[in-house]
Amino acid sequence: AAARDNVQVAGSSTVLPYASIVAEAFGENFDFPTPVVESGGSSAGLKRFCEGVGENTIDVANASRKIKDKEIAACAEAGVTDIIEVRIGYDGIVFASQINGPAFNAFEPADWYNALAAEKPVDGAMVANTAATWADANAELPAVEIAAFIPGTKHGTREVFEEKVLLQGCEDTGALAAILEINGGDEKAAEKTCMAVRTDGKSVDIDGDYTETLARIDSNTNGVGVFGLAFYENNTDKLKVATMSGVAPSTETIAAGDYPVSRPLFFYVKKAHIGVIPGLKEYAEFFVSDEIAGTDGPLSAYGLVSDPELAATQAVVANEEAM
Amino acid sequence: MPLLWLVLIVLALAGAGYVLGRQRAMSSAGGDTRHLHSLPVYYGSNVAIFAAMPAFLVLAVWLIAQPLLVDSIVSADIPATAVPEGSTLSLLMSDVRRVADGLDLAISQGTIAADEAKTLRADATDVRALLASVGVALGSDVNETTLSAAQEFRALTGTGSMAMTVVVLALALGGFAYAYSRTNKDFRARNVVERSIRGLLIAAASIAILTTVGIVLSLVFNTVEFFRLYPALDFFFGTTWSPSFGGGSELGVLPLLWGTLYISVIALAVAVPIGLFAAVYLSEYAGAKVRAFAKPLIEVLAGIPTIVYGLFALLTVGPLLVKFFGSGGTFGVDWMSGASSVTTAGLVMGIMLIPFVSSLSDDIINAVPQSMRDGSLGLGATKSETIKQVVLPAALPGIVGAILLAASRAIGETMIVVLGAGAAARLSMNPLEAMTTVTAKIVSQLTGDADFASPEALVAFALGMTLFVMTLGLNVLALYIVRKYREQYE
Amino acid sequence: MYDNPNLERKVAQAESKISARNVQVFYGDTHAIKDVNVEIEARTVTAFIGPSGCGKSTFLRCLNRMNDTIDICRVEGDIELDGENIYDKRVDPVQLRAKVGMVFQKPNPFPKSIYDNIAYGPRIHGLAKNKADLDDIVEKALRRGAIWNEVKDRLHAPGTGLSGGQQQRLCIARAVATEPEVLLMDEPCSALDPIATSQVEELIDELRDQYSVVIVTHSMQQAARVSQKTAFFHLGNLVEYGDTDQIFTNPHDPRTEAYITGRIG
Amino acid sequence: MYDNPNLERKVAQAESKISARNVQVFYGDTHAIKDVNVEIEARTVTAFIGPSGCGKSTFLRCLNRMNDTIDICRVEGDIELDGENIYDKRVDPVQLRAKVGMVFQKPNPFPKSIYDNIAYGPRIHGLAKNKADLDDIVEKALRRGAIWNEVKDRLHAPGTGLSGGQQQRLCIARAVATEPEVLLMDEPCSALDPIATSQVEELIDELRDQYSVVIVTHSMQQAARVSQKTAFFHLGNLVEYGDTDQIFTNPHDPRTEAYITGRIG
Amino acid sequence: MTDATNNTPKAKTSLLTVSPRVKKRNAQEARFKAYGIAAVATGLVFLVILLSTILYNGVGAFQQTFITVPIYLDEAKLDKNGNRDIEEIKKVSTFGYTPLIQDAIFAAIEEKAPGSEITSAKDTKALISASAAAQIRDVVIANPDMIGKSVEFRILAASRVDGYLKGRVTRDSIARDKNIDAKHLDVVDTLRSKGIVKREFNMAFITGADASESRPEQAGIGVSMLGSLFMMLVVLVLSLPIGVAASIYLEEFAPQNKWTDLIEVNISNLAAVPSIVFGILGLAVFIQFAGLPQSAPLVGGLVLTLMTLPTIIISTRASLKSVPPSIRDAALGLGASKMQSVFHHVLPLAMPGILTGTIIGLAQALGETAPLLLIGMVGYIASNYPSGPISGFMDPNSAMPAQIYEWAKRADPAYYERAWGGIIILLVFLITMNIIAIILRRRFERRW
Ligand SMILES: Nc1ncnc2c1ncn2[C@@H]1O[C@H](COP(=O)(O)OP(=O)(O)OP(=O)(O)O)[C@@H](O)[C@H]1O
Ligand SMILES: Nc1ncnc2c1ncn2[C@@H]1O[C@H](COP(=O)(O)OP(=O)(O)OP(=O)(O)O)[C@@H](O)[C@H]1O
Ligand SMILES: [Mg+2]
Ligand SMILES: [Mg+2]
Ligand SMILES: O=P([O-])([O-])[O-]
Repeated sequence: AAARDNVQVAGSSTVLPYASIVAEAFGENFDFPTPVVESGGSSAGLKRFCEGVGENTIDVANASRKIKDKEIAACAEAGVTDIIEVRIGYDGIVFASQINGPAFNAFEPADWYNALAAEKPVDGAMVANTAATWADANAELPAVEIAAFIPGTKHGTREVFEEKVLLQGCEDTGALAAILEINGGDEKAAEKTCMAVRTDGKSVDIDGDYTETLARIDSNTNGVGVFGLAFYENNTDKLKVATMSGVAPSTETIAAGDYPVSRPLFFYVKKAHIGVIPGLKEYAEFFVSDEIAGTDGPLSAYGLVSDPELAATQAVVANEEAM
Repeated sequence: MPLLWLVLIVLALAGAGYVLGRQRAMSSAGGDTRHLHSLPVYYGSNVAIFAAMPAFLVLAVWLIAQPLLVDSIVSADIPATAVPEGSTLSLLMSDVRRVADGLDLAISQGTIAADEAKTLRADATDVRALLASVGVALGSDVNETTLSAAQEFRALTGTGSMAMTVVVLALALGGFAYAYSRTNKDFRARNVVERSIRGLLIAAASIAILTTVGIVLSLVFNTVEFFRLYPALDFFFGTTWSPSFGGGSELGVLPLLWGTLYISVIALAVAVPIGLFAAVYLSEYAGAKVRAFAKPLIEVLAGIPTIVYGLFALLTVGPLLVKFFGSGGTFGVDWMSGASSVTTAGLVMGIMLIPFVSSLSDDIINAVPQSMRDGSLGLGATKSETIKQVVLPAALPGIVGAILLAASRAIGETMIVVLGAGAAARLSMNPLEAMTTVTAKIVSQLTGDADFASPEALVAFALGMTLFVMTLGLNVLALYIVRKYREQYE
Repeated sequence: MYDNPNLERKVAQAESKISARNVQVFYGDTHAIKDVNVEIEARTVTAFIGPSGCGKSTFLRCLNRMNDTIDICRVEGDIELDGENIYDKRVDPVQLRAKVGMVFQKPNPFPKSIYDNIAYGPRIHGLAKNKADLDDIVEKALRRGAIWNEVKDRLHAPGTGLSGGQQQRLCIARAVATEPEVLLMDEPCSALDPIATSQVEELIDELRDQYSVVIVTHSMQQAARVSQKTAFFHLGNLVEYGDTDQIFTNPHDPRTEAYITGRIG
Repeated sequence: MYDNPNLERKVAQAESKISARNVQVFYGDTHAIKDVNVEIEARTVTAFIGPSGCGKSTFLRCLNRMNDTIDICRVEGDIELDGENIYDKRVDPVQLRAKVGMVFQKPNPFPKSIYDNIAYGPRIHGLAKNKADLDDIVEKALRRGAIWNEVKDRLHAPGTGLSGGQQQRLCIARAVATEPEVLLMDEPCSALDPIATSQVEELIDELRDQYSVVIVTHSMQQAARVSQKTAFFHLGNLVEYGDTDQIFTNPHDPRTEAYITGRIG
Repeated sequence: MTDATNNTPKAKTSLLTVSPRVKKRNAQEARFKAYGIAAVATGLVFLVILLSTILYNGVGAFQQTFITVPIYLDEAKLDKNGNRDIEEIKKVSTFGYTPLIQDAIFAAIEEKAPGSEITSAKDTKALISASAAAQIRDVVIANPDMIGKSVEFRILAASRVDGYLKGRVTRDSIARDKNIDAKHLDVVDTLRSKGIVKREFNMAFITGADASESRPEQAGIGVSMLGSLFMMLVVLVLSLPIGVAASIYLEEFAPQNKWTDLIEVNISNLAAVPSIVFGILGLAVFIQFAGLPQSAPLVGGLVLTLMTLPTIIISTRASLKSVPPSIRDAALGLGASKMQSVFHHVLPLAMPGILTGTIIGLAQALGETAPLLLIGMVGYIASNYPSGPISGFMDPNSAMPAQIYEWAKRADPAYYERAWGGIIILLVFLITMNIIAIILRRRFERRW
């Protein structure tokens, strides 16, 4: 069998755009072949990453979330023990509506909780959410029918949305406290109730990509959807973004920690492959170099929120520090 | 000897065997083919087969086995201490292979001499730079262990290839000689050749079986793992599907099965009548020109990428349906809230499936002998009566096959479902509500973000297995129905 | 030599059922039937004889427009049934074929049960009021097709599982079941044994009471036995047409004579 | 009545070509042939007669193992060709069928050109050295099949476009082209006109010089004309087997007599 | 036989007047035929709708906006030591080339569009594609002696500029776009009238490779077309013969028993297995077990072969079944072996159905993405052209549908247009494939 000479990357479709920009530049500037960056989702990527070491396994897994303990264990079982974790920056999650649609300019987590929760505590009992318009959730919002397009349960974004928006809103409105009262203080159950999304069609899960969300908002004037910051920035002509908790999303506000809804992006490198797969280390170093991942680099230009602690990350890569 | 040459030589032997075998047979029959048991081609083919088949079989096995063998010998010689911390022997071996390949390349490009490659030392030469100059990139500098292992690897591979060449050539010659010596006019060459062909046919048929075995095997371990984490009863009889990242998901398969069934039924309700009527029209009514034109055009529908259908559903059909059935729509009913619905996906999928039904049925209908039609027309039946009562029943098995194929495709479709029917699993009778299918969920759970060792991700395998078993049941049923109603003409 | 019992029977009257005038048939460029004129009488059995490939089947198929089903086939001239041109635009070939039934040269039972084969025609023409009625029609037809005894125990077995001769009789029974006014039979007995043949011939003779029967046959004896009129075709031409005994005893055309005397046995 | 010119001819010797002993044939549970014993002689024409459905075709198909192709069909007993059991495991049915050719009851030309229909057998058996040779074989076969004149101008037209009788003669020519030692013919003349019939009969007579011919026929006259031996089947039994003139003039079995005298014409 | 005489002859009816029952039946006939026409028309109408949607959305991808300017290849920046050492020149990354291009564009603006609001070289960034730097770097590395000279280059304009020329981007739509401003569009208008900015036919779309998310203007489908081609070669070469051979065995040779029933059911069941499951199988068998390379068209082809086999087998068996048994008898009766009768007579007669199955199976294989997801052919695989047939099969590559699927997901609307353009090419590919099969099929079609 001829030896593999290209770096093989797989994983998150959220990280894919950034990885593709890096891989392209890497191919142009190095003598190594352009790395292959597959999409397929964080889970599938990590699964293949943890399949074992050797040429017929991938070298790098992109992930839009941190690797889980169970996954690390599974990796170790297959002999993948030294894993270098590289955080490349943050993905901002924005709330946007049709450019010609009603005036959704400012959201609070509470609005979303009020609009999308499956059940709300009313007078000491849980009752099904009856909010029909956004104005029912918050009188300041337009009185149009609720049509929310949120990430489906396959997307990691959904987890972020549930925790940072719904749960937050639940707390902010005092519903969490009320629920705790009703269920007798079971915190876990209460949080779960807070994050349960209504299933009567007002909220639509999107298992596809942001392009699908965009298409749905395009054909529904009242639609409000959840997007990635980069996606929004490429489609400002069709979308109008709302502030969250009074902060407008941008790479700056997210990096500064002002904008509340974002999540870190990672890639994981199989240390055992460094030195064996040509160009692997160079690729990882190139990825986190200032030229690329810095605030003036192409990743930031495309919409990645640059990691304020990039220097530490560069050191991790340079020293091949495993987790 | 390079592989290509070896293959060419064996092929040449086979070619020569063909010619010589033929000649020998002919001369044993005194030049008159009538005295031969079989046609001369069979004698030729017989020798050719004996010369080539065993040789190629052994070659194939050898090519697979040799690297494994060489790998294990070389890696056995590598001291455990030479394997760096955190790495594994197998990775070290891939470096060894890369260096060995690089040395081969360097020799073939004339960068170093063959002898030099054998005596190269890591401390004396910068092997990494040397190999880089011939276009083989290495991840790190080459140490002595790797290099000597690579040299051993090359030596063993060289010996192995030599042996392989000898064995393969010997086999080819032996087979040639054996078959050639057996060639005479009474030798049943045709039977021998046909037996080989039959062997090939059986091998081809068993690929289908192997595929099934492979699919079951690749699903079953993860399915078992899933059921260890999630109770089977809840899976099979649960009526809620709501995976969540934090654990505590409800993964009931019923809403998904219901969605699958509902969408497939609607898709078939569109595709089967349209497809069958189109097939009947094209084969029974349309002139040759219309048929030659329309049939291939309709077949293009099967080749349009499903993403196009998905977008068509999402952007055109869905909003159109909402205009009719949505609140404030044409019919003044409020049955549909979003563009995604079972009907949206079903309709669009139905369009995609039209050619599956129409083209295959058309061929089958066309094969019903004209005398069947004559018989019916001669009794004063109209064309449509003839078609409905004589032609279609006679073509039934094939048509059922075509419909099954369409149904299979409907069950296996993802893109149209995701875009047209939505992602929410729901148990509802309303065909204008969004639902989803097993297949769509297999894809989404497999490509999602959940922890890959969690039930939320593993459920994809259980879903695949469930679907597999269920469609198996459906197919058994279909076979039974066809057997029962099958009408054989002639 | 032609011991024909029927000849003695009175032919009621020479009323014309079908009259063909200047009929030409082409298969693409092949001119298969050349300018044929013939009157087929009611309540008469007419035999078409002639060497293989002379156009008997082709002409027969014109009489109920079965040729319509062959793309390349073109028919010219007039064919009238009861004075009405069957090639008229207003004529529905379906209605025509219900009146002019046909039995084909190669037996072609439908891939259905024996019962359904027979019941097919009556069903589409609505001849049976109910199930019992239909059973009746089926039984009668099978009896007339001289096959009842052989199949009565397996009416629901497939028609294609019968022997060649049984299949042919089944097809005859099937044609008779729809009660046509004219019955066209293309070599109906060629696959039959003598006993079955005589049964079919009896049937033909019986049908003559009400219907016209046209039969293509290669057996001179059969033609002589069952028919009152005979038409002799040769290379697409109708060479001679007349009373059967005249044709066989005193042919006018030398070709007819040659054909008839060229026969053996 | 049986003016059989062949009877006078000397039958060279009674050398047995095929001998069948205790042959039983079952279609599933149906017992179609019951314990048949028969010797078919070399250089002889043997006729199988009997009512429709009595098992003539079935027995004929046993003789070259065409019944192998019917799944539900089971053959028991011994059938020997030149002293070798044809149901022996070592026997290659293909080789057997090349020696024992067959013409089927329903004409079944290949959907290929007329030429290719005939040339097929010679090609797969390697009977022609070259193209000219093959042309020769094709022409000779078509002539022997008494169809050469009709098709010589359209050898490359499809065989399925011929008339019924032409198709049957084509099939006969096709079988003859492979030069079998035994030729089985299942009602070869049922679709033929008298002239073609007499040509085929002549051919059969001619083939008898070298080959054995077994012919199934419904025509008593034909059986009497062409055959030297006749076998009468009834309900799956071989009722009587003997010299043709004996069977027709002096049948031993009452059933034979009933069948023969029940005939007409 | 007296019952016949009891039959009263039916009342005479004229042929010219159609009886009510026949009228009803004829109406039924007319309806039936109308349904047929309607069915065919429905199919064709949908085809037209889909094709026109595809064309409408996709033709734009075949044109691209280019900027033609002389660029001064500054020695001070590209070869500081001036010794033209290729290794040293290579050290200058594409980031080093960008300023040169921006300077050149700025110079052109100052010359051709004086007084524009663009006041710095950096501000021209919005106009040019990021691919330009790589394009020029490649040229310079190939011809180091160009350094120090001013050379005219035709470089790609940025996707927003291209969109502006195509009408996708308007002055309204860029109001909140941080990537481009109205002043840039003004300059584009001027440069366009001067012939520096031009919209031209874009061969690179048909021949090129994929590009990263930030450079839609550079992306082409050529390399993945080759990926598809190599994959389809594998599929065709394996699935047609294997499928036909398996069908022949099952239909003509295999004994009819429970075992063959099992195989039959099993094959139709395989047709219902979701394609992604074949991907799971392929990953396990071909990559992890057999050690074939990841992302290779060979593996893709093998997986798709397994996926198409059932389709081909089912249609082949159906058409083998419909060949009348008398044809087989005829051949066997002449002393042809079973094998000969099948290959000489049955197979040619079954050919139309086999080819139909092949057309549909290959169309499905050609358009399939899901199984490729798991064997690594979906994503950013901007490999170069395969250097030969072997590397065509073995080197990482994508496939057309995967490429289209990826493009359709990308954020920049320019990619959306390219996705539709890719679909046009996919269909051309498909139709070419079909035409060959259809011509073959028509040669075999015959009713008997
Ligand atoms: N479908 C057809 N296409 C072309 N030619 C045909 C077709 N059917 C018949 N013919 C030709 O027309 C002529 C007359 O054929 P027809 O079938 O009427 O003969 P026939 O008298 O019935 O013969 P037979 O007694 O053998 O059945 C023949 O030369 C035949 O080859
Ligand atoms: N394939 C079959 N399956 C079941 N039964 C069959 C099959 N072929 C023939 N038979 C039955 O076997 C018996 C003998 O049939 P066979 O075809 O041998 O009759 P035959 O003597 O040739 O009649 P004919 O003169 O009408 O051709 C008949 O009862 C027939 O129904
Ligand atoms: Mg005829
Ligand atoms: Mg028979
Ligand atoms: O593909 P994701 O893992 O980023 O959703």
